[in-house]
Amino acid sequence: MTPTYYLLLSALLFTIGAVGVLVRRNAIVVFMCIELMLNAVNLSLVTFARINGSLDGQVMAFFVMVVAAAEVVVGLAIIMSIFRTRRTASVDDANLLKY
Amino acid sequence: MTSTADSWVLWALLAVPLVGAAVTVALRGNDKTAKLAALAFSVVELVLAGVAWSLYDPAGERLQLGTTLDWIPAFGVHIAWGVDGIALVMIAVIALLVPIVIGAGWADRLPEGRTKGGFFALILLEQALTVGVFAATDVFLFYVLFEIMLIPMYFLIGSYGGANRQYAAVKFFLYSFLGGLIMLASVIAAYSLASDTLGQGTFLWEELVPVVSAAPLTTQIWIFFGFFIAFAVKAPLVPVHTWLPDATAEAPMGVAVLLVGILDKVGTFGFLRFLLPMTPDASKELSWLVLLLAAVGVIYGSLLAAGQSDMKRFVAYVSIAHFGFIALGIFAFSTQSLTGSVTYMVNHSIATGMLILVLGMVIFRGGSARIADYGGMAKLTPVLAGMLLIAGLSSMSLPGTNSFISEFLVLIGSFPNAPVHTIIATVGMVLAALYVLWLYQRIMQGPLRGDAIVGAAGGPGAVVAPEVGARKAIADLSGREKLVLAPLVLLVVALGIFPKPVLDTVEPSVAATMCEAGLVDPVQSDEEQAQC
Amino acid sequence: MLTYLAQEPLPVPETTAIEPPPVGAVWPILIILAAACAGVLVEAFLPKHQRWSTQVVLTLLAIVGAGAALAGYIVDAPEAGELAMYGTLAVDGPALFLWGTLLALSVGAVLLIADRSVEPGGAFVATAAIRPGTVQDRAQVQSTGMQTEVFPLTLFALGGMMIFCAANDLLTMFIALEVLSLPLYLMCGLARRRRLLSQEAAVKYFLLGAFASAFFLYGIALLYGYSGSVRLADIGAAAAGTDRSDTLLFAGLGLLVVGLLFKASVGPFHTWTPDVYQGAPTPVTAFMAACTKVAAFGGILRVLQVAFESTSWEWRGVLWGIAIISMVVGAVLGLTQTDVKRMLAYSSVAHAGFLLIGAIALTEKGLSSTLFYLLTYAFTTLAAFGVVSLVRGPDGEATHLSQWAGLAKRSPLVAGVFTFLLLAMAGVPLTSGFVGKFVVFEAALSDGMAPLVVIALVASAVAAFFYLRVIVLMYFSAPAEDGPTVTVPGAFTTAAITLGVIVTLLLGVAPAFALDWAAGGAFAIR
Amino acid sequence: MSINLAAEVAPATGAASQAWLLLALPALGAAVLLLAGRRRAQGWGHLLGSATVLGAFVYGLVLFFESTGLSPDQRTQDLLLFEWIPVGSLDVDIALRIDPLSLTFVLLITGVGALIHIYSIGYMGHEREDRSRFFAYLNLFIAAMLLLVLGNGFVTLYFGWEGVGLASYLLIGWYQGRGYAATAAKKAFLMNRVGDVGLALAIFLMFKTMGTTSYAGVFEQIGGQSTAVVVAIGLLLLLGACGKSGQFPLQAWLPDAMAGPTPVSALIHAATMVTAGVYLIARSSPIYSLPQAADARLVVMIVGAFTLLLGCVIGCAYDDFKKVLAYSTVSQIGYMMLAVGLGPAGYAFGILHLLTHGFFKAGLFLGAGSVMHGMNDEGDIRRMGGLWKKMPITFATFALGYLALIGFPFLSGYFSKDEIIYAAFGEEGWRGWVFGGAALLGALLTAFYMTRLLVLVFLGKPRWEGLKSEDGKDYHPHESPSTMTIPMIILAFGSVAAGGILATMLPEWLEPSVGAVAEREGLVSHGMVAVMATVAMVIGAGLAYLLFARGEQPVERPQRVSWPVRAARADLYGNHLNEALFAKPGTWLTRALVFVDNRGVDGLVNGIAAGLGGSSGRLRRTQTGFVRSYALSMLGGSILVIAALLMVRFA
Repeated sequence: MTPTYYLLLSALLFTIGAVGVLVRRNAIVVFMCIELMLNAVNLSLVTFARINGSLDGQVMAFFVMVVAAAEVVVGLAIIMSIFRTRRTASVDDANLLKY
Repeated sequence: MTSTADSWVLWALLAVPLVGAAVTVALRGNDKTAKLAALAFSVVELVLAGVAWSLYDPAGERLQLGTTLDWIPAFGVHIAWGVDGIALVMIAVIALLVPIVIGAGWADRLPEGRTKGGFFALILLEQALTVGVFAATDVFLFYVLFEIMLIPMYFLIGSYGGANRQYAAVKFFLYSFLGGLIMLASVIAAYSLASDTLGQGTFLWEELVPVVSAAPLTTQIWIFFGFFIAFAVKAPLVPVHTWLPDATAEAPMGVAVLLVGILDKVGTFGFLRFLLPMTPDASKELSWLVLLLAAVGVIYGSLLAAGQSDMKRFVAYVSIAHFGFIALGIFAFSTQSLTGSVTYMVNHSIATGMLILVLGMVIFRGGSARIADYGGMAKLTPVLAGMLLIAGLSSMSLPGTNSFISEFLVLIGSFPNAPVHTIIATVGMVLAALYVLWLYQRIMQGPLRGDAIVGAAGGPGAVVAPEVGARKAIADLSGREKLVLAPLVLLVVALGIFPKPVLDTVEPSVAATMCEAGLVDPVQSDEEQAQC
Repeated sequence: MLTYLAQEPLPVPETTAIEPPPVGAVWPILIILAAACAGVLVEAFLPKHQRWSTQVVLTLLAIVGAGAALAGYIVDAPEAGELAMYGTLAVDGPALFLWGTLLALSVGAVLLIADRSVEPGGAFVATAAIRPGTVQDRAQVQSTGMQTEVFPLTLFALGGMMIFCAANDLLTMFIALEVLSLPLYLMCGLARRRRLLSQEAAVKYFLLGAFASAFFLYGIALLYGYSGSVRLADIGAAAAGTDRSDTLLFAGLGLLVVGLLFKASVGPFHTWTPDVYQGAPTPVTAFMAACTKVAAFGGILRVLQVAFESTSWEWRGVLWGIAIISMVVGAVLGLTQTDVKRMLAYSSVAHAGFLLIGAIALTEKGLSSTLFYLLTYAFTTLAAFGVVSLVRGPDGEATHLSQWAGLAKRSPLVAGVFTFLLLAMAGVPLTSGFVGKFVVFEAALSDGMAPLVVIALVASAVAAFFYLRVIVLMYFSAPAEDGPTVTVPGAFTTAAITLGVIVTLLLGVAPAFALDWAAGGAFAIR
Repeated sequence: MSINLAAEVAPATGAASQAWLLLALPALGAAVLLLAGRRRAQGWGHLLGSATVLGAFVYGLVLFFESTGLSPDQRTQDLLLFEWIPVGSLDVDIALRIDPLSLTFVLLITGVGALIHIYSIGYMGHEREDRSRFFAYLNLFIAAMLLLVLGNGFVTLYFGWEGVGLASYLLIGWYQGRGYAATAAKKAFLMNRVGDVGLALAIFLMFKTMGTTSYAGVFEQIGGQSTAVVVAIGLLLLLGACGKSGQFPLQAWLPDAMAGPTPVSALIHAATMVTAGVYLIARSSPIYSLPQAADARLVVMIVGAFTLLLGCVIGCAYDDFKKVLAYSTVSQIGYMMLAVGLGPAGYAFGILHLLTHGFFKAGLFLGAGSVMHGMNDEGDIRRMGGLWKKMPITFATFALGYLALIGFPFLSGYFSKDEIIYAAFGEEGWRGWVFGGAALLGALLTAFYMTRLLVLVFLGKPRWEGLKSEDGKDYHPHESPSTMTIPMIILAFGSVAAGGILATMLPEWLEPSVGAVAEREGLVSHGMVAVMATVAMVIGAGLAYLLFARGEQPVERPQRVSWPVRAARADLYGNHLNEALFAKPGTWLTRALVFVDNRGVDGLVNGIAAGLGGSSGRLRRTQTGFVRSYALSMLGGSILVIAALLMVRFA
């Protein structure tokens, strides 16, 4: 049971998150996918901490969580406001700005 | 931080037009006073130019009346002025042309909403900048002014020009700006060379020349091309000439004079000031290219001039042909040809300037720039016809006119080193006669015809007896117009009969340039072998 | 491929000895952040009508104070720079230069934000919660109130930026990145008019920003895995020589750089820029365009020079490509823009390309020239957006180019100023833009990047065309019938624009002092 | 011989030291008249114009007698006026060379010039308004012509050369209202320019090889040059001469030049300017006399011989009074060319014929002018006839000129022409026969067409009665005023006596300039030539008389005529040739280039701009406004970056 698999898993999660961002329309879901990417990173951070035998990685993971939380606050606020305006959370509807 | 006792002249030459521009623009509310102010300042400038000429000592140092101040020490950039004979005569030409241009533009019809004050202010500003370009002895400073001087010209064309002026102005600006940017690369490269070899970088022309000219050939060739493209666009040489016809066709006549008579000369001046001394080996290596472009330019420009149906475009192509001669002379590497080219720069400004102004007067009367709209005008305006003929004869460099001296020098000086190109260019003499006389015939000779003439007599198709109709509508030159043209006529003849003053001012600088470029005359008399 | 990781753990790198933080160095940041918190409290406790004045005073005081502190520190700052906050911040020459630049810029930005004369009540929505298009919305457009949270948000963002370009390890950098980004996301959505656009800009900026920061973070993780530390210096040391596979290193580098380039709106990671610049309230756009660019490139410079200098051979080519893409995209796409703000956005993309050229010339010249370019460009663009905010139609700003036709006749001064700024962006001599381009290209050329320089020159010639187009419109075209009115700006906006113009002119005519300052010192590598 | 020619130059002394007056007088006159403007100068313009030339003539006489007082090797004097174009090793001065040759020309130019000025007072009487300008141009011409012959270097010669070209341009195009006049003027100037290119290139070549362009310098060093250089210079000079003197292949402009007023034709296109080519070659005798230059001389002879026949043939076919005379001029100059082409044997006689021709041809033209003056400017000789009793003086003077021209024994032409024919026969081998024969045949033809002219104009029935001129007036032939007749009479005397007087004196007078006459044992003796020439003259004249004097002459030009006549009427297709070779291709080339410049060169520039704009417009579309596509582009970008980085590292 080498830590390698954790890394691969986190890479996989990250990819899933990224793809999710590309394929999903609902702003909330897109945002969740981004959260998923962050957490995938957390996983690899912890794994590397294990590999390097230092605690930094784990500490960083905590930082990331905090940041993610902050992002949620801001993000949801924004998405909320646009949802109230447009009655939809689809990111594809918001394309007045283009070309 | 050095300066010579007489350096004040150059400062004055730079300051006067600037102040003039400010004053004129301040007075633009009242056309009359604004015009007078502009004229007054330009005349003062002319006087100053005379003073500068008298203070300049042809036998003296390479660069005179100089000042050098630090500007950006971090990069060895200076505010450095100074003139050699070549720059001096060009500055003199500027100082001469501007009052004439102002006089000629006195009664121009400007687009609505534009004031004479603004117009003349821009012209004065342009004058200050061009004087600066010719006087700058710091490459960085030169580049700065080289680019800046586009801006007033851009507005002169764009704001006061003809129907298609926006296109012309933008085309003019982009052409020159791109050329300038490419030159910037070379300027930087030269600077880097200097900072590598000298330890700390400098832009002072006198310090750069030895460094760059010592560089290996390939380096020189790169630097050469950077400068060359910029100057070739400015000059303009075929095939990067197409901005000139548009710009000239759209610009007001006075502006066209400045454009063809002064701005374009910066290009050929650059050949002499930068290419030959800085990149002598590359210049020799690539002279075949320039000579080719020059010879082609002469024939190409002449044939196209003959083919034009619009007077202003006609002038543009005439100039293109003439710039072919100038480039030929510069890259034929002999004292005669180089001196010829420099005097050509002066004489072309005078001759073509006069040609443009006279055609402007024709257009002012007929209200059309199409040659086909005119015919048989000489009957109505003999003096105008005479002026056109004089300008034309000078443009075809007939002996006795100023241009002959320069063209003769260019050709006779080029023949030993570049016989084939010279022969081609000499054929250009015939073409020159063709396009000038044909233009004269179409406008002035033959029976009265053409909308502009007949129309003036009462609508197109109206039958005119020359004595009635048109003569009322189309008057001969006014006193002001005669006054404007008089000095030009005088110079055309005087410099054709007795060019010695100009030649003596120019030749030492040319000789110095040849020394810097390590060139020797193909045809030498014994006493001059000693030099450099 | 990662099986080597099965080897027994590496020895733990001994943690840095705890030394008391030399606070003097970081006073500016502390002041800014403290003021930001104070601002939040003001929002909480002061009645609505007092908030605006208080906030403005507080914010400006904070910035000025921070500036004073900075100046006080600079006079006897150690030549090589020093580490602060337990080594998380490297207060060295570049950092100080960037701080100074950021503070000076933010003064201008805050003035623009605070202005209430151009748009009655300011450019910001009275109450963000109101739905666009409703009665209340039309009411709030007329009202004179504004969401004064903008000021603390600005300060937070500013603080984040200052930390960002001084961060000595990647974690700090990441936190700073978020601290500067999150407020901006919000501020984008606060426009008083055209709220739909504004909100859309906010959403786009937020989603893409978060997306980018995820990449950034993953990059950090990989680099941590590679070097066992997130300290730039340690990464640099590790990259210089270690037995770990370089896959981690370069994958990490790539992701990290992508995150940074996104913030700096370098093509092809620029896609958000035009939309957000157009949608956001113009003062915020000015703030973003000026300050974010500075901070982001500060970070890029530090990361590349401190952590990855030893591997420059590998990544340089890639960044060459990116720089070219950015310049070309910016220049070419700018040609056909019909909206002033979008056009300026593309111009900023092109400029990002030029900046990148300086950034990848890993020499003192490269560093100092890039810093100088940042200074010049930031002030020019700040002023430019300031001018844009002055040209207004019946419904807010008239940003469509067709509305700018013949502006020179209606108000020659504004047209003149804008022309000057455009020429500066085009890099015409006697403007700061020229000197900036000059020093950057000079550095690049002397570092053997001649082809890149030539491409850059051609690109700037192309870019010159669309600046010229605007000038042609303003001067040579007949004024549009329902042309916009140019509001006479109040003291604030006037001050901001004047600041930008003066700096642009000053750095164009007498750049010596700024150049010396930019060449003040290299990054502290510890 | 050619070498020591240069050595004999002495600085000018005495009256010669003021020789600049010769130029100054007419030049000043021209300037004053031009500046005064037509209104102010109306009253006195013509007087001033004539006075300056008379003055110059008088001064010329003074110089002449002074110089005859000097010993022959003192007669070549140089007078430096000022440095003109001093640059490096090139040093061109405005300086005069006063020597027998130039003095001869000075007298011819100012003398004939003065007469024609006076003549013009009457001739231009009916356009008083512009008369002063006319005299200004004439003065300008005199000044330029004097500079041409007096200059002491090839560049000063070139100055005058183009100066006279300008004057001729102005005067041919005098009737600006008439389109054909303007065209003719332009044509004249252009074809001259073609010649000038040759002259210019010759000068360049001199500078390249010898580093100088002054007569003294060139003549001194030319001997040391390679054959190639000498021949090249010789041919280039010849090209110049052909242009100015209407020699083949550049003869086509001269007949058209008759569009100018008749005094102009007399002065410029008969007596003086067109002979400049002959002067040039005589002046360059040190070059052509060189053994290396034999080939060049041969070409000169060929051109001369061919042109003299060509002129005669065409002259036979024309019905335009002045054009017949014009082609006669062409052929007579052909004689002179042939003569100077003969080298030392011919220079002097070339000049001799030039002088005599100057007299009688000027006289003939003035006669023509007088006739046309009296005939409402009618030029068609078929509409004349029997005019001898209407204008007796004109008839008498014209007849004398006619006799002189056809070489009637013991009149001017007889001496000069026979000398040339004799010298031509003097060439050894086939050349003698060819050139001598050509010259003889020329004499015959000359007699033929001149007789035809005389008969049709003055003798026979008055065909003009009952006809109307173009402007619808009846013809009222009348004798011209005395200002016109007196010059004609003087010239008539000249055409009678000049040859006899000059034939004896001229050769040794010219010796310092062109060297001694090389006496050669010819194929035929001197007397023999005289006889043959006279016979030929008689045959030609008789033939013409038989053909034209007896029986009716149609007023309308008969169209159904044999091929040679048609060819001759078409100038032997000279103009068609120019058209086909230069005019047409030139026009096409120009059109093509205009197109290329607009569409090609400029099109490329605009094309690039358009291309950028288009690609920009297309690329814009990628900015779709969808967040997710932006995200995609970012993801793609980052993947590319990482892939690239790894590739660079591991590949």
